[in-house]
Amino acid sequence: MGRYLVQRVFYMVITLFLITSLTFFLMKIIPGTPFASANKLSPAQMEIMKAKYGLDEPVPVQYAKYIGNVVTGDFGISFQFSNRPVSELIVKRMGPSAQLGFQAMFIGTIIGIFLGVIAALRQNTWVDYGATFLAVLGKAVPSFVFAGLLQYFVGVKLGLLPVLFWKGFEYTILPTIALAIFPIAITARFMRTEMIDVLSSDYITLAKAKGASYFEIAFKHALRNALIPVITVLGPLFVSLMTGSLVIEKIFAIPGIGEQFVTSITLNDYPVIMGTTILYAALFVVIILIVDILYGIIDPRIRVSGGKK
Amino acid sequence: MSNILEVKDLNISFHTFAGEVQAIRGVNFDLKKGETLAIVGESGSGKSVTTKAIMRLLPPGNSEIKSGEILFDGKDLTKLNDRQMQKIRGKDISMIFQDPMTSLNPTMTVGKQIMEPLIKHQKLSKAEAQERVIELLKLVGIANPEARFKQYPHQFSGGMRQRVVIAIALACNPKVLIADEPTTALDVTIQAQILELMKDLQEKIDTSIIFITHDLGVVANVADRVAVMYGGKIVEIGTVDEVFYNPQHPYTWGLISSMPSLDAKDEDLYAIPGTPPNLLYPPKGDAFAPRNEYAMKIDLEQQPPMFKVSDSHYAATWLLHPDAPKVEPPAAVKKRMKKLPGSNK
Amino acid sequence: ACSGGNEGADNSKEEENNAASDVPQEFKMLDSSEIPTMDTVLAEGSTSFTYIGNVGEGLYRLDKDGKPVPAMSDGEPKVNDDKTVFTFTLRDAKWSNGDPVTAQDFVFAWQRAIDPKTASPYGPYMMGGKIKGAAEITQAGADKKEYDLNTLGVKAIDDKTLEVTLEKPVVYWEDLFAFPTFYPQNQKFVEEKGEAFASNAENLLYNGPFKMTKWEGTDAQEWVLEKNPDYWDAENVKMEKITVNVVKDSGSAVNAFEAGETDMTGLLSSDLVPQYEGDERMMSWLDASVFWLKMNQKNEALANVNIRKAIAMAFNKEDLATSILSNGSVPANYMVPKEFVNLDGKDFREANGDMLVYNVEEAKKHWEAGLKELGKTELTIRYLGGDTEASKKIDAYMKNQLETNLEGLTVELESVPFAVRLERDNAMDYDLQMAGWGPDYGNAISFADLWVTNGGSNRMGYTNEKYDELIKKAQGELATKPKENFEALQEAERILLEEDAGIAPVYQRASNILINPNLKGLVEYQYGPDYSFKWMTMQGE
Amino acid sequence: MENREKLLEIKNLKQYFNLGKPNQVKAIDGVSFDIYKGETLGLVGESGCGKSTTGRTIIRLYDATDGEVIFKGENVHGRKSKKELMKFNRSMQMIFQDPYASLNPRMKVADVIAEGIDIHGLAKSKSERMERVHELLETVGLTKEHANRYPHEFSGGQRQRIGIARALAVQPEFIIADEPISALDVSIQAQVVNLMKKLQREKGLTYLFIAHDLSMVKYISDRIGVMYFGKLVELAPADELYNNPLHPYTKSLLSAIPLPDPEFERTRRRITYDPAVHNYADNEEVTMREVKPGHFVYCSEQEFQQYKAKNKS
Amino acid sequence: MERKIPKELFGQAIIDSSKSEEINKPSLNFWQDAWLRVRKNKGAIVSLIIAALVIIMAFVGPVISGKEFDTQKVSHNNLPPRIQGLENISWLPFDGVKVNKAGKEFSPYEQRKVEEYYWFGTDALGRDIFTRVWKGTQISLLIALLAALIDMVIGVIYGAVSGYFGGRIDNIMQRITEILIGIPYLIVVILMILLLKPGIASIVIAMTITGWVGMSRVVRAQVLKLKEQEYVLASRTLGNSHLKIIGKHLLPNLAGVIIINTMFTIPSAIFNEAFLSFIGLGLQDPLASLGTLIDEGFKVLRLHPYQMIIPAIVISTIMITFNLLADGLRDALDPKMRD
Ligand SMILES: Nc1ncnc2c1ncn2[C@@H]1O[C@H](COP(=O)(O)OP(=O)(O)OP(=O)(O)O)[C@@H](O)[C@H]1O
Ligand SMILES: Nc1ncnc2c1ncn2[C@@H]1O[C@H](COP(=O)(O)OP(=O)(O)OP(=O)(O)O)[C@@H](O)[C@H]1O
Ligand SMILES: [Mg+2]
Ligand SMILES: [Mg+2]
Repeated sequence: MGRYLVQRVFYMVITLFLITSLTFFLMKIIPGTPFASANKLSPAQMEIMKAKYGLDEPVPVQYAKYIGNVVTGDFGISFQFSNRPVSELIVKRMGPSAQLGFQAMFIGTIIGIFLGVIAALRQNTWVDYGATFLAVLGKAVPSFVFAGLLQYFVGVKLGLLPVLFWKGFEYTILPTIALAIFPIAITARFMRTEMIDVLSSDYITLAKAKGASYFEIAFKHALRNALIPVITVLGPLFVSLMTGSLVIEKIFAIPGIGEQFVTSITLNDYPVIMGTTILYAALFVVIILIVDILYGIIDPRIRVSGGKK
Repeated sequence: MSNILEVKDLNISFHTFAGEVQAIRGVNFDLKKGETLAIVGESGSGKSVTTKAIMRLLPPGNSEIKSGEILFDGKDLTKLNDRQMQKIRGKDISMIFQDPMTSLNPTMTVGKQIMEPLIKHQKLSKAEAQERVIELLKLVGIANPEARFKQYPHQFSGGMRQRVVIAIALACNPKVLIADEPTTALDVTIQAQILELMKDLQEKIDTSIIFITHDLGVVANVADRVAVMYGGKIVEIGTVDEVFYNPQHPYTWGLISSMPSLDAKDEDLYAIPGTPPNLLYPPKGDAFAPRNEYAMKIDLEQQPPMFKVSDSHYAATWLLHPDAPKVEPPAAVKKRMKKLPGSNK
Repeated sequence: ACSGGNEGADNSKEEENNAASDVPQEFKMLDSSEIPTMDTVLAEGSTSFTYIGNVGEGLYRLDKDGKPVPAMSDGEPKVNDDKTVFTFTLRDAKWSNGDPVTAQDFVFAWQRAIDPKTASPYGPYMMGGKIKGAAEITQAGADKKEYDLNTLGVKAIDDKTLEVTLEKPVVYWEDLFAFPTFYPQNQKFVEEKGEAFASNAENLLYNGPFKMTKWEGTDAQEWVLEKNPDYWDAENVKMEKITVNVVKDSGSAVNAFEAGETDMTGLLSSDLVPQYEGDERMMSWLDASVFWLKMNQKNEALANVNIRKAIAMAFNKEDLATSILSNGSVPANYMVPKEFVNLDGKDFREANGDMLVYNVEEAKKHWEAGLKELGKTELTIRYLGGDTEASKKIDAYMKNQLETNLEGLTVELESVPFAVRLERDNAMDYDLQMAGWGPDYGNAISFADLWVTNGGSNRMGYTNEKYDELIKKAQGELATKPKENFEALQEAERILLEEDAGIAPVYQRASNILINPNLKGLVEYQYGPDYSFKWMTMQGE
Repeated sequence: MENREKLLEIKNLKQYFNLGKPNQVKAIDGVSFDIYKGETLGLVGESGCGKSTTGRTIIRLYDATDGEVIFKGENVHGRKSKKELMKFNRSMQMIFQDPYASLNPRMKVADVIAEGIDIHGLAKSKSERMERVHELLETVGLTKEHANRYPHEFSGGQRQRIGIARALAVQPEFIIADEPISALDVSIQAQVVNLMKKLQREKGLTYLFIAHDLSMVKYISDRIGVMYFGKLVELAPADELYNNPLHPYTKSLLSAIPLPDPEFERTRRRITYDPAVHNYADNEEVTMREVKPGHFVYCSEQEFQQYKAKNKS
Repeated sequence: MERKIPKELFGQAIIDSSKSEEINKPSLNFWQDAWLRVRKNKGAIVSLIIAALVIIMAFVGPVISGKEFDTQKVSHNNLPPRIQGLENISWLPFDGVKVNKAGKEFSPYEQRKVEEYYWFGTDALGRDIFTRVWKGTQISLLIALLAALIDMVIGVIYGAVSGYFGGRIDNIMQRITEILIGIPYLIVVILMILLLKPGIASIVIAMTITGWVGMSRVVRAQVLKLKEQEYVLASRTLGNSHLKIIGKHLLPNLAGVIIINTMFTIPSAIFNEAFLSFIGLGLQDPLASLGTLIDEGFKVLRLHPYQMIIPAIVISTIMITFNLLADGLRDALDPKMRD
């Protein structure tokens, strides 16, 4: 296990490095200027601005410097927020996004699993169609529409919950629901397929032959086995939820990283884009690793060998 | 000896997109206390469906028990509701499946899987159940049961898994044990061990066994009585000696003579020609007729009834009709008939 | 210069002193973005300017009517005959840490703003060509040569006397000195804080009507302004506390307002305006921002004046403003906005009137003439989309209008994000471009200046000697003669539009916000800060 | 016997999977045997002992880790030109275990059978191709009408015969049959076995017949090899092996086969095999040794003497 | 009763041995078989019908309205839906009546003296929404289809090569996809849209640049399984080339998963395009997709709800039907799910 971990971490670092490099060069070919006042700047002034952010040097030099800085934990300074270190910015923005993502993931997977299981148990009945319909609807309605409606009806019309901002738990409820729709839909769909698959396996028949009730069969025997493949989907989904949703954050005025990221892209705020990408990629590889470890916890068959199937 | 299980005129159909598959077409047999009844027959002849019907484990969506009764201890199992059936499964009737590699839940410890029916049916406490599981593991010959208790199925070899499955099946001392090809997936040496084990256990807890297999060797080894199925029906039933040494049905003949004997070498094996019947369009007469070299016109017209050969031996072939011409069974069968041990048995 | 707005806004100014004493003088408002910086020297956007303007103060300050009036300067400065050297005497004012505001603070801040090391975007932009020595320092910085900040035309004669030397006379010098880039900074404090300066509310000093009591830094989503008791004019400041939150989605801001979670929204997107039409809670005013089509004369077809005129007259601006924008914006038949500058009460617009008015007949005539001159029957022109939030709709409309009214014209729409548009503009990589301009000071020159040959913002290949001459004169010899200056610029506008159709004006933008009707005294500006909260009050029910 | 022509020689063949990784498997660990022209060599052993791997390595589906496979005097493994490869592919063919997995469900039977004909360009025209296909179908006891059907419409036995027809299409000399009957019904197994025997008689084919059903192996094979954990432990003519098994593993294997004879079954005694009985010392050389002409056993020198002594008595 | 059987019936029957191998089932190829299975699934069939209707409308709709999708008539802007015949049924939302802020109903049609009927109303520029919705559907479907196709081609080839050759090649190819999905999707999409000229093509390319990874994984997993199948081994022993094996044996057997995956790609591509519209990188006006229509409509939801609700219903319908259809197909095509 130890050796396996070391090897995995090594791969992770390589992957991260490659992603960082690739993004760096992609960044360089993105058209557009990072300077908001660009059309007011004289050529001389433009030179000075570029020099300040190190954009006047040849790209390979910039790259070498950037990588060097990243290794020492320095992600540079944001263009849009003057003199603000990117690392600070990301750390601060990550908090709300992560909390929201976590909450959405939590209720999303629970409801999704529940819906998927019911649909599978009652395959091809109206219960199944209903659950499927709900799940697909969750995927079909664009999240900005759903979030907007939720905000208007629950927040403004009914006045049940705060309309926006991020100032305490009750403020997180509406955005969590809005964000959870997607994981609900995804989990429910996958869960249904896997459950149907598992329910037709021999050990389920054996469990029935032992006299297990429907409930025991579904939750004691089938669920865990059906979860194994579902986890692979949930990992990346979790990353994308954790790294924030532009739409939800914008509509509910949540100071999260997703909204920040999109703004940075449209403003060509290279350091923030790079920093966020690295964070995203790092989270991604870490989550993948965690998923693999979880895999082992849920599925004893790969616990010993420690490798993927 | 009293009957513990009686299957009467069972008819089962599957509704598939292509039409109705009449998988079981009037099956009758009984199972006596403490005996082993082997069911042999071609793939698709309805062996598994019959036993699944007894367990009421047929797929709920597309299967239908058209008629018939399955009497267990006087109760008709076809009439019970799910709850009542759950109480019988695993406790009074239990089952072992063909593939030990897939019939255990890969994410549950072996101990837990054996404990389940104990806690459920015998209302044992956890500690008691645990003790009993360890006993059971010992009983089926698994060394070091305390350690094995906490292990997962993948840490067991195929033979050991099948032992675990047997332990599960026997946990509540069932009155009937149904084994659907329990050794087909195993190596001969392990198969031999499992068969020995089953015979041992049967003696200890005095259960009745329905044993399904293709392998006539295994039948010869375990069975007290044998039922031969073909095309959704039982075509011959009798004691193991009767069926092996005095077979009456041409299908049984074919089956027996297609096995090479250890001394036969250069002559061709007897091969039953053709393919099994398609139960979507069941034949009018004897399902075996198209493959039967002794077929008579009536075989194509009318299904043969069960003719009695002896008190314990019946066969469904028109050849046993008094009007039928006498035919010579294949050489391999004739050779066997000579071996029939004292018919006083 | 605030005018135009609705009655609610106007009334508020009269009632400002009637603040009921029992109503808490505080309110909540929304803004649509974070404050990118509170460092006066680095600020470049209106959000920064707005909050800097409310917590700081320069030599001058815009008053309730948007006019610059002396502020840190104790009365009018002494001016030399050339109108190039200004000597200010500072009033007794204090920083929020108790230090006095000195002339040295101005010198320090201005030098910092021009210092290439600071790389301020607005410093050189506001100073270059105006404050003596500014352009040279920038050039030296760009060339990586030595430079001396002391060559900048600003000197502290003593603690209270500041001497500013201009490159040449500037008509709008008061606006300049009211602009946040020219605010003072406390040298000791800035140097002591080093990197941390202006990084949050604690690392800032205030000399304006308010001070920031909560602001965690540039990406903070919430900040609080509180009355600055040390402000020299504190007695005229009634509002005790203003809480600002960031909401980027206009619809969400409206929802928050409807739910009573805020007293004032940020600017409404134009889609939301019609539903509040006639609602007393909506406050509207006309901005000094004009939008036009830039026609890149590097394109052979657009170099043809007939083609340009045809395009400029071929779209219905009235429909665009009323039916499509429908947010109070008005059609623009001019370059210099209306209700922006006037001379002795006469609006700039009155003399020049409307030019390049929508006229399909005329447009078609010019179009045919133009095509003939080009020897073509068809034209395909790229159209770089606008960056306003309603731009998609506007662009679609413009495309349709041009293509319908000008036979043989195909318009290829290209809408790109803001950052790309800026770059494409810089590189002159477009044919038509929907663009706009908001002024940085209250003089027509801030618009007229845009189109001089090779001017920094021209970037469409427009060149006309007469025009250049007029602008040069307006900035030079006529700078001290308001009337002539005014007329020269009017003539320049006429040349640009009527003669050359250098740009095709489209509309002048209106702004709308939702505001609690009890909240009075909000002053909005056409340049520099968006608003001043200095005179605001909360009335009782 | 000695002067029979050797068709295939396998010398110290080794096949390790996942070489150098923690999950390395020595699927074949130094196996040597010969196959003579026209004979059937049976290969038995418990599941996972390396029977299939041996077959697949011989036919180049796997690259051997070590050792040689010499077919008609030429090494099978190692670099080969395209032409040599084609020639090799024609002369050696394989029949597979699973009648369901061995036919592409998306191809018509005609195309399945004609695959080899197409690859090797054995038919000059479309009609000749179809003719060959029909011929082959008849050879395996099916009819022309079956050519246009899809595999899933056939029963297991029929499919297996289609698989045989596919192998025959390129007119091979040597066929490796990897458990060709173990997935079939008892009544149908005979069809396939009879067919294989018939083909051997008519075409002089040589078979490597892999199975775990010992009675069928005995019936069809001239000689039988017994494998245990990647090693060949005993090799002898079929009757000799049954009547006079020497290696304890062979004995145990034979004693475990249930026979379709209740009387016999009641008296059968099973012998268990414990690898520890050999108790080989570290330096002992354990190899195949010829105890009797044609009867080889994997043993140490000491055991060899014992076996020999036993044989004499 | 046994007695009653006439003796001659006990004569030898003539069994035609040639018939013993006869197959009496009608010959069904894979697709016919699959179709029979799909037909059983009510949800899938209903979905199929609705999806077909939507697709037909996408092409017929813009024609039957008698209006152009890009003709602006500003004087007719923001009119509510009005349909001949249905206009007098007040509970249907097709009466051309709006409710003003005071809660009173009024008819903009009468106010502005508009004779025409706009079935789904008009937008801010006075364009006919009925025409635009179907035109938008057409474009959304086109984008989705193209995206799915490119996805399919790249994903299938990549996955098949990676899975088939395995070993080091597989390892490298898998690392590459890991890196690809490690880069935020948004960056890649935006970059592509910025680099290429805005338009359908660049949206499609942007969406497929990493979109194929999912397909390649599914295909790879399947190929890993299939390549061990004995029919593939058989083909190898016959001397077939790798390319032929992939083309003749693997791909046809992957058809099921490929189709299913594509069916799932189509709705998510439509959805992604809508997201791009939301961040302002979608299509260029006057072209519309369902995404841009919803995005525009959402902004005026409270004032002119029909401008969003109608395209939202269409997009939801497409998503739901395609998903259910894909489910049905999976149940029918996936060999695992076979009875
Ligand atoms: N779920 C089902 N749906 C439709 N038909 C079925 C189903 N289960 C079984 N059948 C049909 O019922 C018949 C009998 O099947 P059964 O499984 O009992 O055969 P078997 O004798 O157990 O064969 P095997 O030896 O292969 O296990 C077959 O024709 C089969 O096709
Ligand atoms: N491609 C492979 N990669 C890794 N290990 C393999 C591979 N193929 C076979 N093995 C391993 O090699 C050993 C021998 O396998 P092989 O299939 O040859 O056995 P077998 O004797 O044919 O068994 P069976 O009777 O079950 O077919 C087994 O332990 C198996 O797990
Ligand atoms: Mg069965
Ligand atoms: Mg094998």
